[in-house]
Amino acid sequence: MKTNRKALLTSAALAAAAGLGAATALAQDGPIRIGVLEDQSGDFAAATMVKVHAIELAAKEINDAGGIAGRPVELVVYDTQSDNRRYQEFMRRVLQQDKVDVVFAGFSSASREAYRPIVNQFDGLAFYNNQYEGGVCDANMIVTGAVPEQQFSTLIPWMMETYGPKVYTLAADYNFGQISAEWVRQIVAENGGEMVGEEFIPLGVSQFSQTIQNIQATDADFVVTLLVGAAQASYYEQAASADVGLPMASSVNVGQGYEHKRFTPPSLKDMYVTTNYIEEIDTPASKAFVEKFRAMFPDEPYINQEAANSYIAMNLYKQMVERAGSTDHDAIRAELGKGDVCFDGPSGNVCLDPKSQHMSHTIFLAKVEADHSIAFPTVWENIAPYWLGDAGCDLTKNDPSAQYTPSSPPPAN
Amino acid sequence: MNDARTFAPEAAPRDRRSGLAVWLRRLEGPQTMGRGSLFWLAAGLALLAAAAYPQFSDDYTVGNAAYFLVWTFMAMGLGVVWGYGGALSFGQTAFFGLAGYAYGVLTINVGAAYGFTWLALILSVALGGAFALLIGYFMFFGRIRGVFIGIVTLSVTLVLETFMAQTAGPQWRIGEARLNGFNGMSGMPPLTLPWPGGDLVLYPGAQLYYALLAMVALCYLGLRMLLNAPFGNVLVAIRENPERAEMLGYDVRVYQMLAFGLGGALAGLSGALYTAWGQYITPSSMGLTSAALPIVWVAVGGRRDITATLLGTLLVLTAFQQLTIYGSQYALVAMGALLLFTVLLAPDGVVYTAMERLGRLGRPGRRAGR
Amino acid sequence: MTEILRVAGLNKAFGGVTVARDIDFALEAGAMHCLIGPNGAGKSSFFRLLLGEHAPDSGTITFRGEDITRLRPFQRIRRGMSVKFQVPGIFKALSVRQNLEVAFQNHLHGADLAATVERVLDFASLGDEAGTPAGVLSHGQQQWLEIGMAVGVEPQLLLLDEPTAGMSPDETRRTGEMLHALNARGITILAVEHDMAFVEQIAKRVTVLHFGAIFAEGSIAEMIAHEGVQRIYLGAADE
Amino acid sequence: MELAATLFSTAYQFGDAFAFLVISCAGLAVIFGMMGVINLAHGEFIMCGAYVTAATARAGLPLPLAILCGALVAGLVGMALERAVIRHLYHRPLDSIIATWGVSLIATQGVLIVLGSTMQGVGTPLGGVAVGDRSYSLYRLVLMGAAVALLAGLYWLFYRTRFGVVARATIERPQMARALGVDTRRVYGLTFGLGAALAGLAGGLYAPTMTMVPTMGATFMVESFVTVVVGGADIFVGAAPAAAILAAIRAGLTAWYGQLFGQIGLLVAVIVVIRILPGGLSAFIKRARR
Repeated sequence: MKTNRKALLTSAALAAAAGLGAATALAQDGPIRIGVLEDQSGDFAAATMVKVHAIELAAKEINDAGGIAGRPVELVVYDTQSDNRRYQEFMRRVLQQDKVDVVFAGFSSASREAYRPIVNQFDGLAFYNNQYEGGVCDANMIVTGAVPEQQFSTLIPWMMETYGPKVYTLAADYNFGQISAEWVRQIVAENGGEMVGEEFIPLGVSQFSQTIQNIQATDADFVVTLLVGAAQASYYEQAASADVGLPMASSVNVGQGYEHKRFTPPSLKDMYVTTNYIEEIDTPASKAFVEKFRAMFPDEPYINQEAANSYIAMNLYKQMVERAGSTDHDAIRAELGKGDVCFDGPSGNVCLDPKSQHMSHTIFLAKVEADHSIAFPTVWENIAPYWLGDAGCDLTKNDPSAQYTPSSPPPAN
Repeated sequence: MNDARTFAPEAAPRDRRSGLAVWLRRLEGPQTMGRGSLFWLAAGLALLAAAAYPQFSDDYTVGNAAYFLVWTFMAMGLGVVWGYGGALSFGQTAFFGLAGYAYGVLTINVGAAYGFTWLALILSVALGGAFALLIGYFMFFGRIRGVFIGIVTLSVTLVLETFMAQTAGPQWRIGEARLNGFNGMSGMPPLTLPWPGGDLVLYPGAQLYYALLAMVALCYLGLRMLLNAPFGNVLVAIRENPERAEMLGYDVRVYQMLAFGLGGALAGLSGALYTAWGQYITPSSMGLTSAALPIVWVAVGGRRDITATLLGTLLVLTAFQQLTIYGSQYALVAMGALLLFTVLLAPDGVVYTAMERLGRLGRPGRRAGR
Repeated sequence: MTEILRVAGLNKAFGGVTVARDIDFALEAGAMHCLIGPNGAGKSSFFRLLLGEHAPDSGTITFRGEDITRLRPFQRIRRGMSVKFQVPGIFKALSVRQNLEVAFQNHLHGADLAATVERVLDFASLGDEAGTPAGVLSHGQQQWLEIGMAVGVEPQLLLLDEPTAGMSPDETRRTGEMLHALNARGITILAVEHDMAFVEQIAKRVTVLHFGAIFAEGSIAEMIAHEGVQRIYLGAADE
Repeated sequence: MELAATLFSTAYQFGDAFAFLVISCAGLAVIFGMMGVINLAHGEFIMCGAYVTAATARAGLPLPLAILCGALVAGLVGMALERAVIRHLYHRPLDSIIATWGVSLIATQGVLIVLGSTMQGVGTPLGGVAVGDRSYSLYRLVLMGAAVALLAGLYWLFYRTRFGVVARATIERPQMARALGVDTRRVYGLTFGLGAALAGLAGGLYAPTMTMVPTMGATFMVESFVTVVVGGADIFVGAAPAAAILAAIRAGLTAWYGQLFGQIGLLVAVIVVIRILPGGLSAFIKRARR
């Protein structure tokens, strides 16, 4: 079955090769075209508008400094409306019609999985700049967002040490939530803790009275909240008004949807989040980034980790193209394979991992105070996305184009 | 006692024409717009233009056109159920999704060799149709009618969506195929034609376009014949006055159930083709927004006529995509405005009204004697 | 003569309202029979019970020797009943010809169907209107069209609910002639009617319903002379 | 003591689900039950009420007044919509579904464009109260009270006031009402406005407990529709018992099997009820009463 599919892919690639190959050769002297597919309307717009702005900022900086290897950067932007179908339509459009050299695309994991077969079919190159559940082992994808091992291997032990070993997980009932919960479970067990509860919430649920009681019925020391979307975010307000009073740990809040800015204090009090960037980070690089950003987009509500990732991704791409001397994907991946593609940006120094094509991060522990200001109790430098490589994904050797999870890891060979 | 066969012909000449001729005659008829050589000339030219156009276009545009064709089956199916049968289904996506997943599960497990993808397509469509028959039986034999049909069907599709969204875990697998929850199932092969000298893989592009174009044309003509056949007449009679139809001796429930099953099978065809097209299917394709879209296409195009439904769907799909490309944030606002505009100013549908204005094509019910 | 329809001990109540009370009723094949009674006497409900639109609380309905009490409406139609409602039950969006085709295609096909449609068009004086959407016919024409739809498929028993409601005197007279023609061809007719002149024109026997029960039965002359019948009609007129 | 705490907990969960269903469905029930219009923009009226409530509350208005403000604005918007669109569609119920869906699209995306993707909410007032070893949100107890008050208020409005009697008469026999000198258009307009205002009230009441985004109305939709459908056309006879039954189903399933089954159970309940009682609970109850 697997080989069969590969054969199909090859024949398709051959069919597409004529058109694409000619295009890249011709385009050698024109601008470098970058496709941007992000949700500027619909459910996810709150967190993703800023990604487009970050890419625009990076493009402007690159062009002001003379472009990539002397060629200007040109953005081809489409609004995907938080709709998976639009990703399918527009990924095809940017690769086939606009003939872009690289695509920056996707917020939700579903949208990524929707466009990934198309990127594979046309042998394109896509950057996914989102924090996600991890596990994508695909040579056509470069992931700059943080993954669970980076966020949970830091967060959970610290929380257990600080507050106690009893953990209650509250997760969105879909891939991200379930896989993240799996990671939490595993790390809690490794550190001698105890799961006192685990509850999954369907997307779109906004009423949490029963859940709040379930949590209170246990003697949890802290709650891991892996809730996603505007509806589920209503949990914090409801939990606060019911005086749950337990500290919360999360990989997804604050850094992405800036809930601490949107909700009335103190509903997020004592929430701890591991993130690779938020605008409150108090380093000179971060401050400079925020200043540049606000100069170009004065009304930007919040500069989140996805914005930083997108900005970093643009610069990583520039670096790889300049080193490779070409926008050819194999040449770019050859540079990536050397393992020294790094960038010192707003969130500190980050490097791409050749095996998984994911990115290392400086992980900041952000604590939300009672007035919703942010403190950083600790910082972990240079945390690698180790799991895929350890589990057997090695994109320098072969390309399974699959997504793995701890409970369904790559087949051992 | 007298012979009660009052009006029945005593010795009418038997109809000697072959079945095929009867069916071909039904390409024209009271339930469908368009008749006469002029109409068929126009239709033939349109088909010819559609067939020739890949020669003058690029791969992307042709692939995109193929993508639009994928959806027309679901729209035509809803046209039959809603426009002709009078039952507004809000849940065609349930059958769309079910067939889409079925195609995925079947082809991932069996593969694409020996043209199996086509068998998988047929099986998926049959499954979509069977499920629709079941739901139809449940509704129509349960005397559910009016807006409640919309609510039941919407509930069905939302249940499926909610359930599928949480099947992310590895325990949710059918054979080789992981359902993969909200992120969706991928990795199924596209439609593959066995071909001397190597299988022909129908990726979006000219080949898939031609395959779909042929399917759309066949399906369109087939529906025209069916709608002008006694089945179609009865369906319209039921829409107009179900009580009277029952009093003419028709089992209204059976007709409605069959129409619903047909609509479900066509939605399933779209679903399986969509999955094959993008090698991907998600629960969100059964969600509220997705469920509403076919209604929009059919309403804006015109539900009372299968030609208007087909053309309208293609028109709306194109317009919405262009709006999204060039209208950025304002696309959804424009779509909403388009809907309002249609309902208030052209309640029969934009294409339907335009066709009616065009006049020359003739309209149902205007023939004087035969 | 044989009995075509027998109703025995029929009862039906909606909540507190009894619409049929112990109705025993029989109809000879070939009869032309009228049901009369003041508004709310249960005439329409009785029809709906006969047709199976309502299920009776108790009692049986026998049609051509078969117990049809539990059959659904379309099954009764297929056994030879036919009905024309008070409100024209035609398909307004369809042409006159299509209305007839829909009415008959359950039984007839091809040339048989076409020939029958032509005959019925002729019978109902609608030959010139074959292509017209039924919704634009005059009221009387709509009634005739519906009678045509009801009789084209060889019914044994034709139920008519106020066939002349809203008709002009001339239309009423022609309707009466139409019914006599049908009856002469062997169709048993049971009609609900208000217009006593029309009842006199068509009916041999009359049954009077009152408060869901059979109040009196006999020839039209007997009924007109019947004191009780006069009383309930006058009483009804006072309302 | 332990028993009392458990009982309270169960009652609280039931009451919470009941309040949510009643409050979120009232506006839809008035519009659907009395006018036969399926209003897919119901969620957007809720959103409108919530936004106005949050804005006025943060501008310094006391919360109860702010909530009334939200209801009022939603009601006015509803009356305007009725005049511009709905009025033309009374005889075409299926078309009104499509039109209101168009309105909903315009409203959701329009708010996103004009006001941005998110808006700061107002915190939940009143805090918590401890019963046994668990604590509960006082505000949610207030919501339960509001739900009961809402039902009582609607009953009073429709059965004890002139407007209510005229409205019920108009909706049952429009021609007759017109012949008696009732301005039926005005009655329809007011009834629709009332439905919209009730939706706005729902938004205002729940604004302090939820995230404020343009799509927030969508989270109310399924629950409101389910309740209205199960209840049937008569909101007083139907909606309240429907909300009670569904609240029991939802609270029970959620407590025993988790949120997923709570959600799916609700949808399955609808399908089953429609199948067994096509007219909803109200038709069933009315028939049984006779």
